[in-house]
Amino acid sequence: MSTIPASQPAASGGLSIRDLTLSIGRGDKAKRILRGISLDIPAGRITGLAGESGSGKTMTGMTVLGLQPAQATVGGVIEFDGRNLLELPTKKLNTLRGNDIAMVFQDPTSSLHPMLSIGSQLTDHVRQHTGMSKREALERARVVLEQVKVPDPAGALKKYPHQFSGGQLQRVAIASAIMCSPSVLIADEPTTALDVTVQAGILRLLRELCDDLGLAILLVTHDLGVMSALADTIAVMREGEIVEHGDRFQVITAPRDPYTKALIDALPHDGSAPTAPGSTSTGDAS
Amino acid sequence: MLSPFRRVVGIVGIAVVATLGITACSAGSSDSSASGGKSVVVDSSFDLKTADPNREYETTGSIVAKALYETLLTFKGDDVTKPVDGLASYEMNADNTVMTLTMADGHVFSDGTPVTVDDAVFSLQRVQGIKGNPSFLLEGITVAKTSDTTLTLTAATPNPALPYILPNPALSVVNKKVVESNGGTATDADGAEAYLNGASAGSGPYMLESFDVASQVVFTKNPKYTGDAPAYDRVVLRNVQGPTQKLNIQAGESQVALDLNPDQVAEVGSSDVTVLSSPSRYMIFLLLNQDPSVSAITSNPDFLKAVKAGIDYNKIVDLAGDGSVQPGGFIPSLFVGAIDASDGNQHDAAAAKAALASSGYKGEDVTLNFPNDITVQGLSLQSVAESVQAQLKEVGINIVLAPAPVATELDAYRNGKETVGLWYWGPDFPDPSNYLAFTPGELVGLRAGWAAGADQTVTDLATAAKAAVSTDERQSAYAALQKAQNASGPFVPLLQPAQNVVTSKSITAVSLNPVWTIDLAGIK
Amino acid sequence: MKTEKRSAPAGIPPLARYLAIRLGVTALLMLGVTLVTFILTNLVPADPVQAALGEQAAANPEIVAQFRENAGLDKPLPVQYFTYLGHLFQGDLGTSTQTRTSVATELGKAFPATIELAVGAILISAIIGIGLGLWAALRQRTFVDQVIRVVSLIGLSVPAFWMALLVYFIFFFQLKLFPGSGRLDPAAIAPPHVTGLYTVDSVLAGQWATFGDAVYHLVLPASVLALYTIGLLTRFSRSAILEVLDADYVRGARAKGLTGRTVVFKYVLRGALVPIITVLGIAFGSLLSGTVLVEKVYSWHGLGEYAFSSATKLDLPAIMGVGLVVGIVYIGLNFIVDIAYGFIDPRVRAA
Amino acid sequence: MSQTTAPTSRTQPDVLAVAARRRMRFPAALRNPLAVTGTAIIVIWLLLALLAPMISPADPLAQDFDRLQPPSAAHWFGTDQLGRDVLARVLDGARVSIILPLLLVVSSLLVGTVAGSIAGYFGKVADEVIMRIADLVFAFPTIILAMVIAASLGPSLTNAVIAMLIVSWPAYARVTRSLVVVASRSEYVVAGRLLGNSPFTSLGKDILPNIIAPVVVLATLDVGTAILLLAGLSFLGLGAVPPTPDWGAMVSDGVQNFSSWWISVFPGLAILTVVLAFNFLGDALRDGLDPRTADAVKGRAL
Repeated sequence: MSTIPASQPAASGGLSIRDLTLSIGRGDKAKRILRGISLDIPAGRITGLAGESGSGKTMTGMTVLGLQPAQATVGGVIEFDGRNLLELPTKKLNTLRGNDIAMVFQDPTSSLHPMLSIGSQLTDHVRQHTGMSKREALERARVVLEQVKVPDPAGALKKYPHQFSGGQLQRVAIASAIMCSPSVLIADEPTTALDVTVQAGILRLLRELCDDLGLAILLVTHDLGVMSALADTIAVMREGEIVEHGDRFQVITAPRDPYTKALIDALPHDGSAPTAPGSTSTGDAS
Repeated sequence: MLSPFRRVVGIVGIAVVATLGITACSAGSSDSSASGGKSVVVDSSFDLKTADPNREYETTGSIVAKALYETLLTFKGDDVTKPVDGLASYEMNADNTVMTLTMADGHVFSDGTPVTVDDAVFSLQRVQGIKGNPSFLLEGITVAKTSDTTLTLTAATPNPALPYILPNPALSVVNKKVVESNGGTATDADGAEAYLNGASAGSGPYMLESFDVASQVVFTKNPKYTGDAPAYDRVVLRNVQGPTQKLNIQAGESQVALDLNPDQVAEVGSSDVTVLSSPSRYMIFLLLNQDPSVSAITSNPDFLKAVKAGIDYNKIVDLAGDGSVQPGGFIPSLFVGAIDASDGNQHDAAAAKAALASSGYKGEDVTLNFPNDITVQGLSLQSVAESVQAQLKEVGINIVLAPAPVATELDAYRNGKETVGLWYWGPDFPDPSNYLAFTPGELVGLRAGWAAGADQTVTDLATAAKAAVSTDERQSAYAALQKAQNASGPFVPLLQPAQNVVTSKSITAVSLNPVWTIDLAGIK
Repeated sequence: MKTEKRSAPAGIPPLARYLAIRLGVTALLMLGVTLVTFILTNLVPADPVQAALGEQAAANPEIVAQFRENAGLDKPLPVQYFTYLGHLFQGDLGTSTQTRTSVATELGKAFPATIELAVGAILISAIIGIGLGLWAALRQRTFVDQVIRVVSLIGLSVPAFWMALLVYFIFFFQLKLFPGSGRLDPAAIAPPHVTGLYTVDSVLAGQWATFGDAVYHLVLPASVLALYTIGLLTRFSRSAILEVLDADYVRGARAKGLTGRTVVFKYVLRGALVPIITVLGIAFGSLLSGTVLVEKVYSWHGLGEYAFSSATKLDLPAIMGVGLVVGIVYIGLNFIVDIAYGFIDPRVRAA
Repeated sequence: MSQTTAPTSRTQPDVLAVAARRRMRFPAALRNPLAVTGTAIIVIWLLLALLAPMISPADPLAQDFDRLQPPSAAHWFGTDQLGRDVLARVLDGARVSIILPLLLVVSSLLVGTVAGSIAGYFGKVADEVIMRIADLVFAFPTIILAMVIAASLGPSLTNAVIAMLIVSWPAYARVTRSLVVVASRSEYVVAGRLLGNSPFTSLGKDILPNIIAPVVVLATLDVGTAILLLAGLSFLGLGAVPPTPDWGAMVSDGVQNFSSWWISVFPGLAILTVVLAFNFLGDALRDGLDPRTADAVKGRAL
């Protein structure tokens, strides 16, 4: 079914996924989670990956960073900067994680360590990746926090996650992701856990980052409302396969796949996102 | 699970190993002993309460007092039949009521001041005045200074045992001036105990370096001591349980162990250590209450006979191991008046069963009370109790064991409430008159419900024994008394356990004595 | 389980209020402890006078009366209790009926010995227990995990007194790897008394040989004592760490490309620390009560042995003193654990 | 003091979600190899205890043999200081050393569960009184309190068990209380109350079935602790009265005769195997519990 070839070749700094398969378990009992995903995530664009929970969209995002479950078997190619990420040893992969490819998770209250200060969590990976001094890293963190519009950036560095609202915390998480100026950002349901009122702000921020920094963003969400507001291209997943892939306008207005059509028809017409019936496969770990 | 974590596990593993390594390293540096001079470690199972000589009346307390202080009279070596001069020499008047002591010249306290008659009078009066455990030793005796070198002890009634009492370390002479300046008096207001628990004020071979009732007492040589200097500059007396003592002496951690039982001694093997084995001064006995209101069964003479014949004494001696003996009567073999085992009770199952039949005993449970946290020379009373129970079962007597911590049980014992009791007696002084306590109406007799007049034969023999003067007379009088007690009395002497002192090969001599157990200064 | 403490009414600083409540509860509990101990020890159908006096002295009514008067035993029980409380408020724990020494002095000797042992044991169990728990968690459902599980369960199942004997026999007697009984080499002189902990005092005095000796003597009894708590901590830290390993923030940390070491030590262990500290506190408490059995075998004259001998010798003031000290330690322990939460977890600090 | 019961709740405050999720997968838990091993050992020991008089090689009380013989064909476990067969005593000792702690655990479970339910369900005064008493008991170290009680009541197995009961019920009371508090806030219980169920119906029908599994697991884990505690008291001479064979007391006999290792090694191994078996079983059962309630159990099973 994954018949859609990339409409544009992978721009430099972007990411290209080819025939990605992933299964858990061995032999006949193996559970096939991803059944040959191919997707381009070009720089300067937001690529949306939609689908209901269990469709494999989050797993796709995780696999890019090598965060799939230990017992999973992976096949295919994830090409970045001329290298296949799937074949990189962990040590090498670690130099890319957070540095060139960063990730923003669904719930900032659980994806940030509750007992570590923001300053510490924003700088530890920068210092490891770049060898910056602590002071330099903190200064960088202050600048980035300002960039993502966190009020009082200097003060925020000394605070702990529980002292922020959900929306602000997600901005902090995004700041953490872009600390090392990555070229690819994977945003896994970045607004799902937030109040509707602050969702728009986060989405706007992602858009700005994409445009200003030329980031390649993979936006993973079950929320087609969010998707339609933000993504440049949209891919729809179902049971481990991409069933629809195309320009945002085309997918929303003229879905070719009946499943996509059903999803779009289910969208409420007031524009707000429907409440999730259940969260994504990994989102309920809190 | 996750490859990056593999290394972390390695690190944790190394951390654990490193920690152990550090402890191992630091362990290696500990063999340097902190003190100069020769020192010796003596392991003992403590019953220590105080280092105040005039208050102590415990086995360990006597060992401590003996090392720190001197007494007016003393015994030479282990010979307790003849008191010899200590800080003084003595003369007794004809009717054994007035003893005159003349202070010997030249003895000095550890602070350099001479030992005077005032110190002696003060010390003896202090023993009386503070109303402590040893006060009874001088009960009914008036202590008076008669000149600058003499004092007299005047007894209301003839007291031939007095010369045998005076060597008791509880009657040690303390430095009056030092003790008084630290709150000491010869009354119950005395407050010098705390001081004496931290420092000694005596003229003995050693001085107190440190004192901890629970763990150890450390002695250092007294440079001012006027007698033969002890061979070791420093003695550490440690509180260690018997089984551990055995391991320690075998491993060379200690040089003298005082509380090994015969089984442990047998296990040590004589290749690494020297074993000194002799009958101890203790007598373990069974008492059967004669007070019918306590027990109708045990006060029955036939039942009493059945018990005496039902016990297999050899088996108990066997249990207690080499060196222990069956005392013929209540006086241990060390003292004048002791009788041979063949003159004591004999095992006779048939006689026991016959006596039991005529006693009317119908198999009721009879409670045997005993302290279960006491060992006598390393032998636990519990083993003896279990053995007695099994033997009496064979002749048809059902004994139920009722162990209790000694503190709890003492009350019932001393108030004469026990039906059958298993206890031991250590002599207060090495004279058979101490054992008159085992006669009707006396201290231990009352505990067995044996009231004054309950057994006129025994009472008469006791009076006769008390009056006997010459050694031969006393021997035969006490022998007769014990035989009578064995025949009709409530006490069944079971065992005189062995005293085993085990020393390492580096020790050439130890000086043992029934009164103070061991003279630490005599270790060579 | 109590979360009500999170909000304090306005006006009173929450910390002061918390401390006040805490102190009040502690005082009440201590009062309860003394009362319970007093009642219990007076239930004993025996006379402490008999336990304290020798054969002949106990037969002398004059001496007995004197003793009763000195120990205050001639007064009715309620009077005795309130007299005790009165002295207690002045910081006087009374005088042992056995040794006529102040109970505070005796506790001052016994308590540090036990604390030294228990701290040694808790250090050993923290290092090994948390290490094994971490190892097992990182190797979840592997053979290693199973082995560690069985090992930790064995640790939980070993009778301490029996193990103490066995270890003593093997490591001291047979292999001669470690010293035998006591806290120091018998020839060694105890370091000058500051804290009563030989390890600390020797360091303060700069006596390194004594320090080594003290540690050397500590190894066997502390290890035996630690077996149970190692089992406890292994089991507990494994599950606490497993829970944290699943947490989003650990995945987040790995997504940032942090090395395994940073992830484990900075993110995972810190996340698991609150439950682990809680268990450490409980484990320390269980160590304190476990010492009596080990102290007996190693001639380690600590609180356990003191408690045992006081209890069996009916030394009332001593038993009360032990009850108080131990009660205070338990409550203090909980307090320390709570404070530790504050240091570890900023959310608790704020509350 | 009570806030230490469920430590992880600090990081994971959604306790209310627990009630719905609490399921005990007993059958699955019992298929675990640890559980199988544990159960097998327990069954074997219980059989040995019951059959002891029949299979015992000798009378455990008879002092018929030579003293202190090492293990041999005639006496597999050797003989003790009084010439009794150690094997016979170990077998007979199982009756005291296993069965008594079992009874103890059942009784403290009953006392503790009832007290904890009352405290948790009715709250207020009942809660305060019961839990403060529990706190008081917790302020003492178990064995020291047991020691004082046993010393005051005099050594005997009955008194040792009474002492242990006094120190062990609060653990159950705490766990039960915390579970009842959570359960009684859950919707179905509230609904039941609104429908007019009496407090006791509500406790018995709606709440108890939901809390019974963790309490049973706690009890299983506690058997081991109880066996160790009784053995410890006996070791100190405050438990079994001689000549009753009891494992703790037998180890204590061995202390006096150190080189006759068989006197203490075999009863010690007996204690170890039984306690280990109960811990295997309890641990496997706990794995079958919902993690959150397992925490409550873990926190208290110390």
